[in-house]
Amino acid sequence: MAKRETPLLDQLERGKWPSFVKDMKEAAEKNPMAEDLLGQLELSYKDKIGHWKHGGIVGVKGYGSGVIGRYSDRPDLFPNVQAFHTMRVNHPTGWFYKTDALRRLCDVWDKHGSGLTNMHGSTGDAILLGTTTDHIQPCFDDLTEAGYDLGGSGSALRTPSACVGPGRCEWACVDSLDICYDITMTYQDKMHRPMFPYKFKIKVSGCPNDCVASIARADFAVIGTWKGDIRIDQGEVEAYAASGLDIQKEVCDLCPTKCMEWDGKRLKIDNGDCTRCMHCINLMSKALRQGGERGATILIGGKAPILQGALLSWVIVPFMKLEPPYEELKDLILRIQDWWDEYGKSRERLGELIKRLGMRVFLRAVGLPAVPQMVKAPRTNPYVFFWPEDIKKEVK
Amino acid sequence: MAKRETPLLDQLERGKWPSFVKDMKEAAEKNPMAEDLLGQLELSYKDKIGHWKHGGIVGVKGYGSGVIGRYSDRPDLFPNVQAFHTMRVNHPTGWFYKTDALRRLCDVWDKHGSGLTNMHGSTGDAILLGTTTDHIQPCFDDLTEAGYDLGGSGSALRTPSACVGPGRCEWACVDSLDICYDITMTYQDKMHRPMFPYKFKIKVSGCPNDCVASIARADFAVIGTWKGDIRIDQGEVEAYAASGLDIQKEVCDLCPTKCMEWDGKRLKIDNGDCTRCMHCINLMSKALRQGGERGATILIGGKAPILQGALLSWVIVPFMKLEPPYEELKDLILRIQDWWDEYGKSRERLGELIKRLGMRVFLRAVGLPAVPQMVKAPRTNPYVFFWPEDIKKEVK
Amino acid sequence: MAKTDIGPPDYKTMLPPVIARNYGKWRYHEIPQPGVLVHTADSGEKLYSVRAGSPRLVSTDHIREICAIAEKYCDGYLRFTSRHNIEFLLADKDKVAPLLAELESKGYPVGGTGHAISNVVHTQGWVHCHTPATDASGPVKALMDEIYDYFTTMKLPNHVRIALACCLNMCGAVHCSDIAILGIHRTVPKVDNTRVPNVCEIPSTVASCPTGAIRGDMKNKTVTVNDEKCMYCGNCYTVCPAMPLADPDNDGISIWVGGKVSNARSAPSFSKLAIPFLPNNPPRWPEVVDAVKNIIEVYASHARKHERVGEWIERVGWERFFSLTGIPFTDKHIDDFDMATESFHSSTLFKWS
Amino acid sequence: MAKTDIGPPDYKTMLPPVIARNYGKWRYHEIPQPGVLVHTADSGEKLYSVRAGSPRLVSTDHIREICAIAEKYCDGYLRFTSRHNIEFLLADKDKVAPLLAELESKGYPVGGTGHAISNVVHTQGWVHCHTPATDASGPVKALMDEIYDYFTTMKLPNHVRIALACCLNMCGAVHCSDIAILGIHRTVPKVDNTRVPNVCEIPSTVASCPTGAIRGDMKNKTVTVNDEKCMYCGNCYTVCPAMPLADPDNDGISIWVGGKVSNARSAPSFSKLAIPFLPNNPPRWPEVVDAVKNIIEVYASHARKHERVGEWIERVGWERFFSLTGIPFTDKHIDDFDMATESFHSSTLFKWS
Amino acid sequence: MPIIELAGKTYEVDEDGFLQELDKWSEEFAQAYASAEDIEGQLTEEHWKLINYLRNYYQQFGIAPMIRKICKDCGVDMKKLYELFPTGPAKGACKLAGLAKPTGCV
Amino acid sequence: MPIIELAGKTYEVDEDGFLQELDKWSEEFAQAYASAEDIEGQLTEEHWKLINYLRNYYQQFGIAPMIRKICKDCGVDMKKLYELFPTGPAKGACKLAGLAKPTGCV
Ligand code: SRM
Ligand code: SRM
Ligand code: SRM
Ligand code: SRM
Ligand code: SF4
Ligand code: SF4
Ligand code: SF4
Ligand code: SF4
Ligand code: SF4
Ligand code: SF4
Ligand code: SF4
Ligand code: SF4
Repeated sequence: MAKRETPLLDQLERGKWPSFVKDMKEAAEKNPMAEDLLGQLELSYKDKIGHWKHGGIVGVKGYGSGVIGRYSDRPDLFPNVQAFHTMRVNHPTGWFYKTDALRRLCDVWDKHGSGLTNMHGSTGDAILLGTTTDHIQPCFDDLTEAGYDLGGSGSALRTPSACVGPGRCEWACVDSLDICYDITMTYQDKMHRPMFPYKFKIKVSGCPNDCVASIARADFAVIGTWKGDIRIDQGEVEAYAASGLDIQKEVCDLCPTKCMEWDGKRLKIDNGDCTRCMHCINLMSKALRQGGERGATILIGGKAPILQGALLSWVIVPFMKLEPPYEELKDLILRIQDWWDEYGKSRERLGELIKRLGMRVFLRAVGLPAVPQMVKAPRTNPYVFFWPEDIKKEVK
Repeated sequence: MAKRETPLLDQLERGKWPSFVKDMKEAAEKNPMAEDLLGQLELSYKDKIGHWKHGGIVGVKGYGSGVIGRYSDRPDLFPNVQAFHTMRVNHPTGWFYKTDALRRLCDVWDKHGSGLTNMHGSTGDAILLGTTTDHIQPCFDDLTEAGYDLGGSGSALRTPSACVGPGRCEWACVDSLDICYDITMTYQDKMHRPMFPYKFKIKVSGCPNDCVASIARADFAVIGTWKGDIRIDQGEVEAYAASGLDIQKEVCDLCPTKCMEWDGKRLKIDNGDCTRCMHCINLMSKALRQGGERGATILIGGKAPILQGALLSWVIVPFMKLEPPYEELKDLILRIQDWWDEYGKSRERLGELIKRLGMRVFLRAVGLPAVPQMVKAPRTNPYVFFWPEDIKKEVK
Repeated sequence: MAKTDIGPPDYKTMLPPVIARNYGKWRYHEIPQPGVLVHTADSGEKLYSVRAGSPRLVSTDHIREICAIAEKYCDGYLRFTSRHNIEFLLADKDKVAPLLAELESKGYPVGGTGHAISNVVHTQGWVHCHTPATDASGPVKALMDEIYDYFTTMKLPNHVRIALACCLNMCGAVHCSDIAILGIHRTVPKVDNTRVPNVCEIPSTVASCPTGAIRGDMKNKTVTVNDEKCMYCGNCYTVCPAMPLADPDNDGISIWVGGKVSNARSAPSFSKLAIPFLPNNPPRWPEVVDAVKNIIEVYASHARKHERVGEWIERVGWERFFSLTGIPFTDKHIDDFDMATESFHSSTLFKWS
Repeated sequence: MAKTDIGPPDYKTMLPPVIARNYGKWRYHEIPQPGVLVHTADSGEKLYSVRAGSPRLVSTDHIREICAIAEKYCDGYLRFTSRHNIEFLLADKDKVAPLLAELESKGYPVGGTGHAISNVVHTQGWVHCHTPATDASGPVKALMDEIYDYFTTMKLPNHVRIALACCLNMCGAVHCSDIAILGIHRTVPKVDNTRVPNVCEIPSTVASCPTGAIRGDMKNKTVTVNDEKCMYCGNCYTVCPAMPLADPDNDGISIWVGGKVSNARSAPSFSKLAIPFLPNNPPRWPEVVDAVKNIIEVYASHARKHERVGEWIERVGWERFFSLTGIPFTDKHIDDFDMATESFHSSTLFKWS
Repeated sequence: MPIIELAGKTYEVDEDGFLQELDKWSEEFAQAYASAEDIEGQLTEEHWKLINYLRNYYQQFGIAPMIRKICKDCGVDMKKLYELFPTGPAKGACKLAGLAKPTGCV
Repeated sequence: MPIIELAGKTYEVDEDGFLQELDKWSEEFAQAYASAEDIEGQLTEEHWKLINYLRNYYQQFGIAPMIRKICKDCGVDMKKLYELFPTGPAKGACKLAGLAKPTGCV
């Protein structure tokens, strides 16, 4: 039984949605850190203000990242959360768990921390919420023993993540899980020992539905796509129609390129105009299959608003085949990171650097050709730079 | 017969389109300035470079604008265009002329200038191309005698212009000609005696077709529009259909809001969704008439790219009734110019100033309410300023 | 010394056998009922996924309970989704109904599939972060209680993705969500001149300000803030601890709408400002909950089938969005940052309401 | 001393009686043949407007010839259009045919109405300006000779508005034209350090540069240009005569497409870069003429009825525009100024070609 | 470049009569040059006030002030300005004050 | 704020052990503090090279250098860096060098 009075938080135990307060109280039963956390949170609810101090730099030996330091500004009231650091644990790709592995994680955390977690953080890590400075190294030692390692934080590669992809989804055009895992293993060093100008996020989605939100939340997004005609099983189309799907209205009329025709019996697609938006396929998964040549579109630059406004990642390679060992992909990542590392200012994300120096400089530096697929439309302003070789030297 | 050899320009006398070279030669027959202009232009064609010096400040007594000074950089070769200033003559609104008035203009120009003109300049003036410094004042005296006055130049109100509107067009929702003329007469002082941070252009179009390109080329654009339902003459619609217009495909399908329905007999419009784009009316001028309540949308800020990229004017008043003497309109113009004049930097157009200081500051200063019609969409970045009165003062 | 750089457990060791056998060979899927996905492989084998909601902030005991359920019905195989739901993975169809029954009895909401509202992606708030302008878990819980029904059914025009971030750093999917809840500060940071010299890098602090409101004061080794130019983003505080800006009286929440991530039909797009400010009213944030619910309901009753929130608004127009929801339009809705003029209406093509 | 501020002649004194009578009461119009507009008033009266092309740069004698024609057929009433064509205004239907005959015999092109190419809005060029990177009247004449037929017929999908400006100041409608021809410099200004101190305002010169390439050199009362940051816009030359940048070897023309001004169907929009550079090749600029003609013809054969150039391209996509026209896409097409990222493709929704 | 002679001294000016060596300016120059800008007789105190204002401003900021600023700071309105300098502030006043030829206003 | 005692002197530090009065830094401080950052025994020449580099850079530019710059300018690679300062450049090296606690890297 928790000893603290929490009249405000108690009100969040009511209601049908599972309550985090219930979880906090559960943990507080046996863990004094969790108990003080509950108390401090209640205070925040009363004061309408957070009670954590700024920042904190703590870590494990040999790593420069993976732990977020945190100290209470009311250690007088809540001594057990005076230090309350979180460990970011790299999740198994696709967030697949066998329960024994998951139980091992819980055991480590009950031993060293508050017993509270986020499953998962929004970058994808298993977040172990709150431990003391002393416990960080032993906790890490036990974690590796249990088969886990830390994820990224700071100016490092962040924990890459991927949609469930080929693990369960019929639309995966690339092996999102394997690519993500391969990259994670290849770049362990970049993840644990920050050396970039700022954070760098990689996410992999198997198709344009982008179930891991890579385009919005990754500096480097890999999104599966295809070439070749959408394969139509006309029988199944008719079956969908028979089952009540209004193919004209719900499918054809909503096709963004209006490249579909349905005469009540046969569906026709003008594949040259299709932009692979997935809509028709989403609606008729039994009847339509993506084209046969599979690969991915590579987009870069996505991020949240700080500093100059949010960016959505943009196309830099319309189509790349992706087969293990993914050399072309990893080569590109390296070239990009090298360039960014060389020219980026402190706390400047990749997208911001390209904005500052210009796509033309970036493309030349990493050796990618300019293609129309990179832009919604060509420039409207006439402020065009020419390369020295474009210019006639004066002969006179 | 022109005495100069102009082998390059001669090649532009060929072809079916009327040739400016023919006109230049015609003028050169009797006018030495025109002759030297021809010679200098031929030299430019040979050298691929202009031969005019930078700038020039000349003018008439009591005015600070209306004449563009120009000097040749080869007076040695072309002494008659050593000074070659143009006079910008304010055109009669709508570019309507009676020939006697036009002939008077020609006579003045033959007496004082090169005999060459632009009918008209792209701001709208009748451009009298090339005279000497000595002739400027006498030319002006003769012009006013003939009933003409100079237009704007420099950091002044520029010659306002208007589409033909009610003069000939069934779609004029406001009296573009009268508004333009009224403004021109009201603001003579602002046109002739520059006192703004930079140029200020006003253009008036009678309807959203915007035949005077106000939205792109005016700091202050008045574009006629309407409220109320589009009036349909179903009989005439059928007549259009009978005459071969594919109403479904050419009209309804191209309606941007898809608010039209045609069943082969009756046309229906959901006027609440109509954005008054004019497309259907353009195609069936006999059958469709705009709604009955007439007025204009006011948009501001349009300009060419220098300095920070081109701007299209944007909505600041969705609907304003416009009847003589146009007090509300003129009041708004004054409030806007005052604010711009107070805060604008040198060479900063109105649109650029608003960009720099923010629409919210502008709206408050000129006393306009914020309405959703002002934006394509609300902001995407979270960098919102609050007004002092929004904020709770600390009471503690 | 501990091993380092071992990386995460290999996901291949975590896959249920039915997945291992049919990896990359799925053929199609169906959603027989909310929260239940059935994926059929080329081989004809089927995988049943049962999705349950989670508060995300979970205790180890809660995780062990989940494990126990998974052991009972799924041979110990489960996963979490990219929106933090739990998915129980079953090969055996017969175990689906008993699993659902047990989940129901234990109070797990089952749903979040198809045209539903799935879990709210959210952040730390007062539970662990130093810059929040609001809490995260609290408003989410209060909201989900109220819109629970949209999680367990699939009756919306399309799915609605809701996210919450407790400050402008936007750790979450807030900038591209159908509906986003964003904590905001509204007062300028208070510079502690005695601490700045020892704990802050002046050049970094100056560079951190998006609007150039901060000037370095080299003489006193500190900085000054131009109040007029500050829009309380808090980025200076992120780099300089001596510039706190939390303010209980004026911190609160803004609501954003119409963003999306998928490429389905329309391109991914940013969320746009709907409501500039609502007060922090713990523990149940009634103003926020009501505002979000109102938007959902207006969307539910006006959008066409398959239209995401933003697609619906784009079709009917923002004028209509504001008139239908009754949300007042203010000068704060008009962009005045960087790319401002891009968002201005440069045409006469608008609706009266 | 002369009268001042008398303003322009009152347009009401210039209106033909049929207009004066039916002012503001027009009912509908028809275009019985290219170049002839018939407007019918509520009263039933009709106004015939016959539109003829003009080189715009006209001599007083040429104007007098136009006057003579107008006196012969139109009781001395005529007007010019916003695109510099001449419109003869007739009340008498019977005079239309003879007028057309006389215009034909005198070499006036009649047309520019409806789905045609009307006159090219253009500027001064080498005839009168100090900053041109090309001539104006010359390229226009060369082009119109070649596409003459599109002026006198109405066979395009919609009207095509072409404009030319001889430098980046864009005196004309270049930034919002279906097809725009724009003179560009390509080399950095050469600073004349001996003249700058006496003829230029240093602060204004520094402020004039969109990319911040200019620095004041207070000691020497002059400025320096960072070549790397200069994109030759010429704005510094506009404010500082001692920084000329015309360069016969490298000045030339760029081609832009897809802008529009009207609100018909789609919103007004800017022209976008199609061809970054073509050489100045007077007197007939063959490369420019060919390039524009190619774009017109690809448009003519691919666009749907009523689609403006930009509307067509938006529908089929820019990938398709480049593949159909055979124009190479380069890094110069990608915006790298101010709002650059707005134009980047932030979705997977593109076509392969 | 043309050379003009005023009160016994020669000055290099451009075609519009703007001084090309700004440091050659003197009060005599201004007075002697006034008639060319349609100012009859001696420059008055009011003229000098404006000329001095322009020179000071230019020396301090390196640019000519905007018209509105001139009017405000010198307490004159536009009408007065054109009365004093009939050819206008840009052409007349700046020329006599020995400022670089304005380019902001064409 | 905690106070720590090192080699007979007291220092105010924050919870992470970062010096709160930067001008109190001394070589003795660094040496005495090294063991807390998992450095055994005496600081070597290599340690000092890095510490001095960091201090100089901070004094000159007011910020800590980016890691890549440290490596380049000091001729060390990441491996070496972590060998010298096992708790990493941000936590270990900056702390011993008496820089303000880095915020760029969380
Ligand atoms: C834990 C987590 C939120 C959560 O509850 O899930 C989180 C928490 C913090 N984020 Fe974040 N971010 C988290 C995912 C994100 C995401 C989402 C994503 O990765 O998909 C974003 C938006 C995407 C992006 O990176 O742009 C995100 C954008 C930021 C930013 C803004 C960065 C920018 O360039 O705009 C900051 C500010 C900074 O870096 O200083 C930030 C900073 C922070 C800090 C470290 C606070 C700070 O200013 O130092 C927070 C620590 C909280 C704490 O005390 O535990 N966090 N942060 C997420 C990481 C968990 C994990 O590892 O799985
Ligand atoms: C004559 C004319 C071109 C023509 O052949 O038609 C013209 C000619 C000049 N324009 Fe213009 N502009 C002319 C209409 C325009 C337009 C179109 C319009 O008004 O509809 C524009 C684009 C719209 C706009 O204002 O943004 C235009 C945008 C410019 C600019 C760029 C202004 C900007 O803010 O971006 C400059 C540069 C400047 O102001 O220093 C400029 C500057 C000039 C100057 C004065 C050159 C200079 O840098 O000092 C040119 C003098 C040429 C000469 O020697 O005769 N001119 N100028 C047009 C005026 C004729 C008339 O009065 O009817
Ligand atoms: C499990 C999960 C992937 C994972 O690795 O964890 C997933 C799984 C599926 N998604 Fe997703 N999506 C998942 C997050 C996402 C996200 C990311 C997000 O929400 O942050 C998106 C982008 C959201 C956005 O656009 O803002 C996403 C956009 C889609 C779409 C596009 C829908 C649209 O019209 O925009 C589809 C297609 C559809 O639903 O028809 C889709 C379809 C699917 C399918 C049907 C794919 C398949 O055949 O297996 C899966 C079941 C969907 C369902 O719940 O009805 N999935 N899906 C994620 C479940 C999250 C959750 O717990 O609710
Ligand atoms: C005479 C003129 C107005 C004037 O005051 O001078 C005029 C007159 C008419 N315009 Fe226009 N427009 C005139 C310049 C414009 C401009 C401005 C420009 O080109 O710089 C525009 C905007 C161009 C743009 O969008 O880039 C313009 C966009 C329109 C439209 C919209 C067409 C569209 O689909 O985008 C219409 C409607 C139509 O043609 O059906 C229109 C329709 C008309 C009508 C039919 C209106 C009427 O009922 O009288 C007139 C005859 C059109 C014709 O030529 O077929 N007028 N019209 C201008 C003739 C210019 C010329 O010599 O060619
Ligand atoms: S992104 Fe595509 S492949 Fe991946 S889970 Fe979503 S729908 Fe399937
Ligand atoms: S994938 Fe999208 S664009 Fe392609 S046919 Fe289907 S709905 Fe149309
Ligand atoms: S803008 Fe409208 S009213 Fe004016 S001429 Fe064009 S179509 Fe007629
Ligand atoms: S004016 Fe435009 S939007 Fe309105 S009904 Fe006609 S075509 Fe549709
Ligand atoms: S959104 Fe802001 S307050 Fe919330 S966790 Fe992220 S950084 Fe912290
Ligand atoms: S809160 Fe943001 S806007 Fe205000 S001073 Fe700090 S960084 Fe600048
Ligand atoms: S576009 Fe440039 S060169 Fe041409 S007239 Fe205008 S300012 Fe002169
Ligand atoms: S030409 Fe343009 S970009 Fe180059 S220095 Fe001059 S103003 Fe700057």
